[in-house]
Amino acid sequence: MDKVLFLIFAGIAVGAAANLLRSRHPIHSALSLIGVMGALAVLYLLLGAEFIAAVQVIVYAGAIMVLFVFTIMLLNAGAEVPTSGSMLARYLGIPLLALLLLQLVRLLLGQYPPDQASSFGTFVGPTEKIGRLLFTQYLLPFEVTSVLILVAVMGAVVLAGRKP
Amino acid sequence: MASVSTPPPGAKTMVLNMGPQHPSTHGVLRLVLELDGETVVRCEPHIGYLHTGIEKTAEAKGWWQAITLTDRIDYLCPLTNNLCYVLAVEKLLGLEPPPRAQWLRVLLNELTRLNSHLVWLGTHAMDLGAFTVLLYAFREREDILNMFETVSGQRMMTSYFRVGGLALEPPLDFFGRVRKFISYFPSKIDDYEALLTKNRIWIGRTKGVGYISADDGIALGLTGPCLRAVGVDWDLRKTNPYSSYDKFDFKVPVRTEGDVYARYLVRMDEMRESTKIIAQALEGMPEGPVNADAPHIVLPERERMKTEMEALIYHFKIVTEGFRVPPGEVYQAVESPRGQSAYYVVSDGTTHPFRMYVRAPSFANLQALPKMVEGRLIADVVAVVGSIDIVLGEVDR
Amino acid sequence: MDLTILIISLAKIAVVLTVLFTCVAYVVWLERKVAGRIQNRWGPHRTGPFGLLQPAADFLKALFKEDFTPAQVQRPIYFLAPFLAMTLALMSIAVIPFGENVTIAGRTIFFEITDLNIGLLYIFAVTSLGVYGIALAGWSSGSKYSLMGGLRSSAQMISYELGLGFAVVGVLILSGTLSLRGIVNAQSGFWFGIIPKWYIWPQFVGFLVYLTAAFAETNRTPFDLPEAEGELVGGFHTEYSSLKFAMFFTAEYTNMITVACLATLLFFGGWMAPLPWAWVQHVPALVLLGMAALMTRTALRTYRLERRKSYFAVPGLAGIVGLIGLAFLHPVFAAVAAPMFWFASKVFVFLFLYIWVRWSVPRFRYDQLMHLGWKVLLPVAAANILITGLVVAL
Amino acid sequence: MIPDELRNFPEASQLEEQDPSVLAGGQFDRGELTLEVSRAKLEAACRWFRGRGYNLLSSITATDLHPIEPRFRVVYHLYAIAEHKPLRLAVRVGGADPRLESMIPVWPAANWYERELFDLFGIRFDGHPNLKRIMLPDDWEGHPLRKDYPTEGIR
Repeated sequence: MDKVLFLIFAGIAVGAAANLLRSRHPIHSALSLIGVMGALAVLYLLLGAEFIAAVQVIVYAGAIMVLFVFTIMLLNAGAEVPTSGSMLARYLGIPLLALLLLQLVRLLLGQYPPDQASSFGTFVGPTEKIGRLLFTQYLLPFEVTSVLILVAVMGAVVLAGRKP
Repeated sequence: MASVSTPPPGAKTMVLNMGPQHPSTHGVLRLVLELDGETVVRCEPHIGYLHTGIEKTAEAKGWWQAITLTDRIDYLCPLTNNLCYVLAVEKLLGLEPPPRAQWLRVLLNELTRLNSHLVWLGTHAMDLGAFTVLLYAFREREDILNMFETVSGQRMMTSYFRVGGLALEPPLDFFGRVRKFISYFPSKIDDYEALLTKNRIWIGRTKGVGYISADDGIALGLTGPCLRAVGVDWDLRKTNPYSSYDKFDFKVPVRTEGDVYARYLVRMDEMRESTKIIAQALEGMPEGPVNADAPHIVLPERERMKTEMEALIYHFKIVTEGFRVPPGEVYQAVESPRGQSAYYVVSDGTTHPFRMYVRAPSFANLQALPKMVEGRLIADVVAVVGSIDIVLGEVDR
Repeated sequence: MDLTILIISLAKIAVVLTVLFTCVAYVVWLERKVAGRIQNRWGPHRTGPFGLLQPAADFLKALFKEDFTPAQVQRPIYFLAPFLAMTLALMSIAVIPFGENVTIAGRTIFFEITDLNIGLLYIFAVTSLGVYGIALAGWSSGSKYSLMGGLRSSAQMISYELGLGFAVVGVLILSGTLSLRGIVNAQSGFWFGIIPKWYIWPQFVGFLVYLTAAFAETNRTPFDLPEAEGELVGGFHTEYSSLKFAMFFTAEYTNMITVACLATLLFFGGWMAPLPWAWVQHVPALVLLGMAALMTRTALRTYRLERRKSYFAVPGLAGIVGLIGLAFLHPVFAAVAAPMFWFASKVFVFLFLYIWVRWSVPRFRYDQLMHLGWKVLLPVAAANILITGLVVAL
Repeated sequence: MIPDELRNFPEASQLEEQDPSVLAGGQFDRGELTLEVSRAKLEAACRWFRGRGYNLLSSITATDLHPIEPRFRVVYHLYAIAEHKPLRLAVRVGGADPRLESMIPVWPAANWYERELFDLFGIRFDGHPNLKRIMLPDDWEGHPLRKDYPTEGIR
């Protein structure tokens, strides 16, 4: 059952990612990206990481991508016009991509040999554990990140508030 | 109409066509809004979708036939328009209707004012999302319309006033109905105010919105409650009294804020004052005929027409060819619920008006709309249009 | 995975969805009826007794209306949007528990589709996606009014999602779990033997923030700016007709039910009875029998006054209600159904509040809405979290 | 030149004293004061009355006296709000090329009234920023309130 679900949602994730690259319209691309994120969330769920799955949806799909879509709508961006592109990309693109994928597969296989399949349900999932880790072991990075975000927010406010 | 205004290329604004089919334009008003986000940069009203050529039509009608046209000008206060036209013709004729007719005219005009203000209140509140007020207001308006029906046989297009008096003596139970109505109506105004006046959202939506200064208001020809809301105490019923308004004791509500909320408060107070005027009119209603003693102008009663030769001849003459009005021009203004409603009537001595011009208060008030909404949000446009209280039939005529 | 579990799950989903759709239909009916009474008119009363068949009539009408697609729409997304809106609205019901789990004859009956240990997060995840249905509908309609409705709604939902999330953190701190069943179970018991230990008391501020944010999140008056008919004609659904419009409509009312359920679960002790005494268990029976009696009275009076042909419909209805009421007198049935009765009653109160507010107040302006969301609700909610945290820590 | 009966009205007599060529006539009829202004001095007269406190422009309209020339009689209805006093200014315009100065600089309210006159009478207003038809469609032919505009048949 898990395997079937995994295959289905992995397929959706890959398909959506391909569609993201293929689409000419920014809204379609954004929607495909949301699809990828949704599928990834399900994969997390299958791994037993409910919290990460939920956060994936809330933060990425629910907040960040909404802003993306919002911006695209606001700018009223139209479909992209395909350009002829460079010769380099046309003839070297796919071979190079294939090379990259091969390398990745080789690396992954080296890391996790096929006879040692990752098991479901052993992921650091429960909310409590994550909370505990965040506020004990990773307290400093956590706080530093929040300060960083605060600075970013203030910068955004200053930039947005500046009158032309 | 004019072509859709387009912003210069490269502009960061969007042109939004609000209307002529739009729930909040109160008819077929078209506003071309240039928006920067949700902020209105420019507002250009386009009117004329309801132009029916009433002024031209009137030139082909007899003096007394034109009364029915005046109903159609402002369909929310037909009796005010009836009165204004009839007063203009009477002024041309030098005719004074008997006191009972004048008092009845005042009474009916104030009822009309209530009728019009109730529609304004309901639609204005509905535009701002308070739907229930509309149904409350229309409940009371229904009673008023029923009273109009008892006197004139019509709910909206009353055509009840005649040159020299009224069409008929009102039926006997009419005064009882009015008395009953004004006994409970003030408490209904309290109900409306309970829903809106102190409501934080309502205040937030209306206070400080659509501001116009007194100087701008006068310069743009603003009249009526809109002008009184900017602090100009100018009500024709007080300053240039007509139809014995000078014999009534009432206050003219004036506020100085000049925003939508001030207009709202002025109209609410006006409703209370109108109720007082109606009560006084009922109280001191003079006895006597409702028509002037001018047999060549006023149609005789049916009974006399059937029994007296002379009356029959007058009746025949008035109905077939009408009556003649001495040459001249008059500009008769009355205080309609929306402002100064005025009729400019020119006679060349024949049985038809040579020229009838209608000074519609909504037409002038609408000119001030761009001034009130530019630089504000699109939601404020709705609030301001509602607060000006336009009637498109009157704007376009 | 066990096949029976799958079948049971599917069956449960089917049952819950059926009940949910019925509820949505009758919330619409309730809305019209209550609005009618508020505005001194009758509301629907022609179709069936008390207009109870009106939802069916509405559905048929929506079904047979012309499904008009304007020429300027962005096709696939225009069709996708209403489905998205409705599906996402329906999804959140999956983790809502309706009653206490009961064990009968060795088999435990779970009154929910699934008890997720992060139930609350799941609901927030799903509702945060709900904005796409509206935003995409507004964008793909190719109309300026729709676009503005869509934009407003995206901005509004992002803003109030935060307030909503912050508002419930206090509850989470108190209960220490994200599971909705866990949160309800943490609220059992009474203080001083009379005041129920519901989170409404310690979390009153949080509840107010939640309530306000929930109004905004479901686009209800006074926060119905995305569809503010006075300004934007119909907002995001201006260009939709027929069943596609009905889907948005269903989504809106489903969301209403969801947030009402959530408020009941988080702040009002879910299915717990409100009073500690033993006789409280008879209240459901009393209420239902009373309703049956009232209906019978109406039926008799209607028959006497009008001799209407439909006079047996109302007594029939009264009979059904009465029978359910009598069933409550049986202890086993009461044990199963009483929690559901309390849950449903609390949700009903919320829905009524929703409707009441909608027909009483005007609408906010866009900037006022943003002001309220960011400058009032968010700081208040944050302060509430801080204080709750401090109190719990001490 | 104004008739003697108008000498009692300060508006008329003072303006006459200042510039005798402004007023071409006038009357006091049925309690309404009408002052005829000469076509050339219209703007000066309007400015003068605006300065005298006639701050509300109630309306601008016209009458078509068709066969008679000058054909149009344009009337300005003014109010002095402080004194509650009405006043009518009238000016005659010929039919060959009916033109007047726009009074928008004096009373901004004149804007739509002048558009309406242009639309329905075909009187042009020099200096009007937006002299387009206001009631009728832009492609309408003719000016309906003229007396020679056909009232029946196919237009």
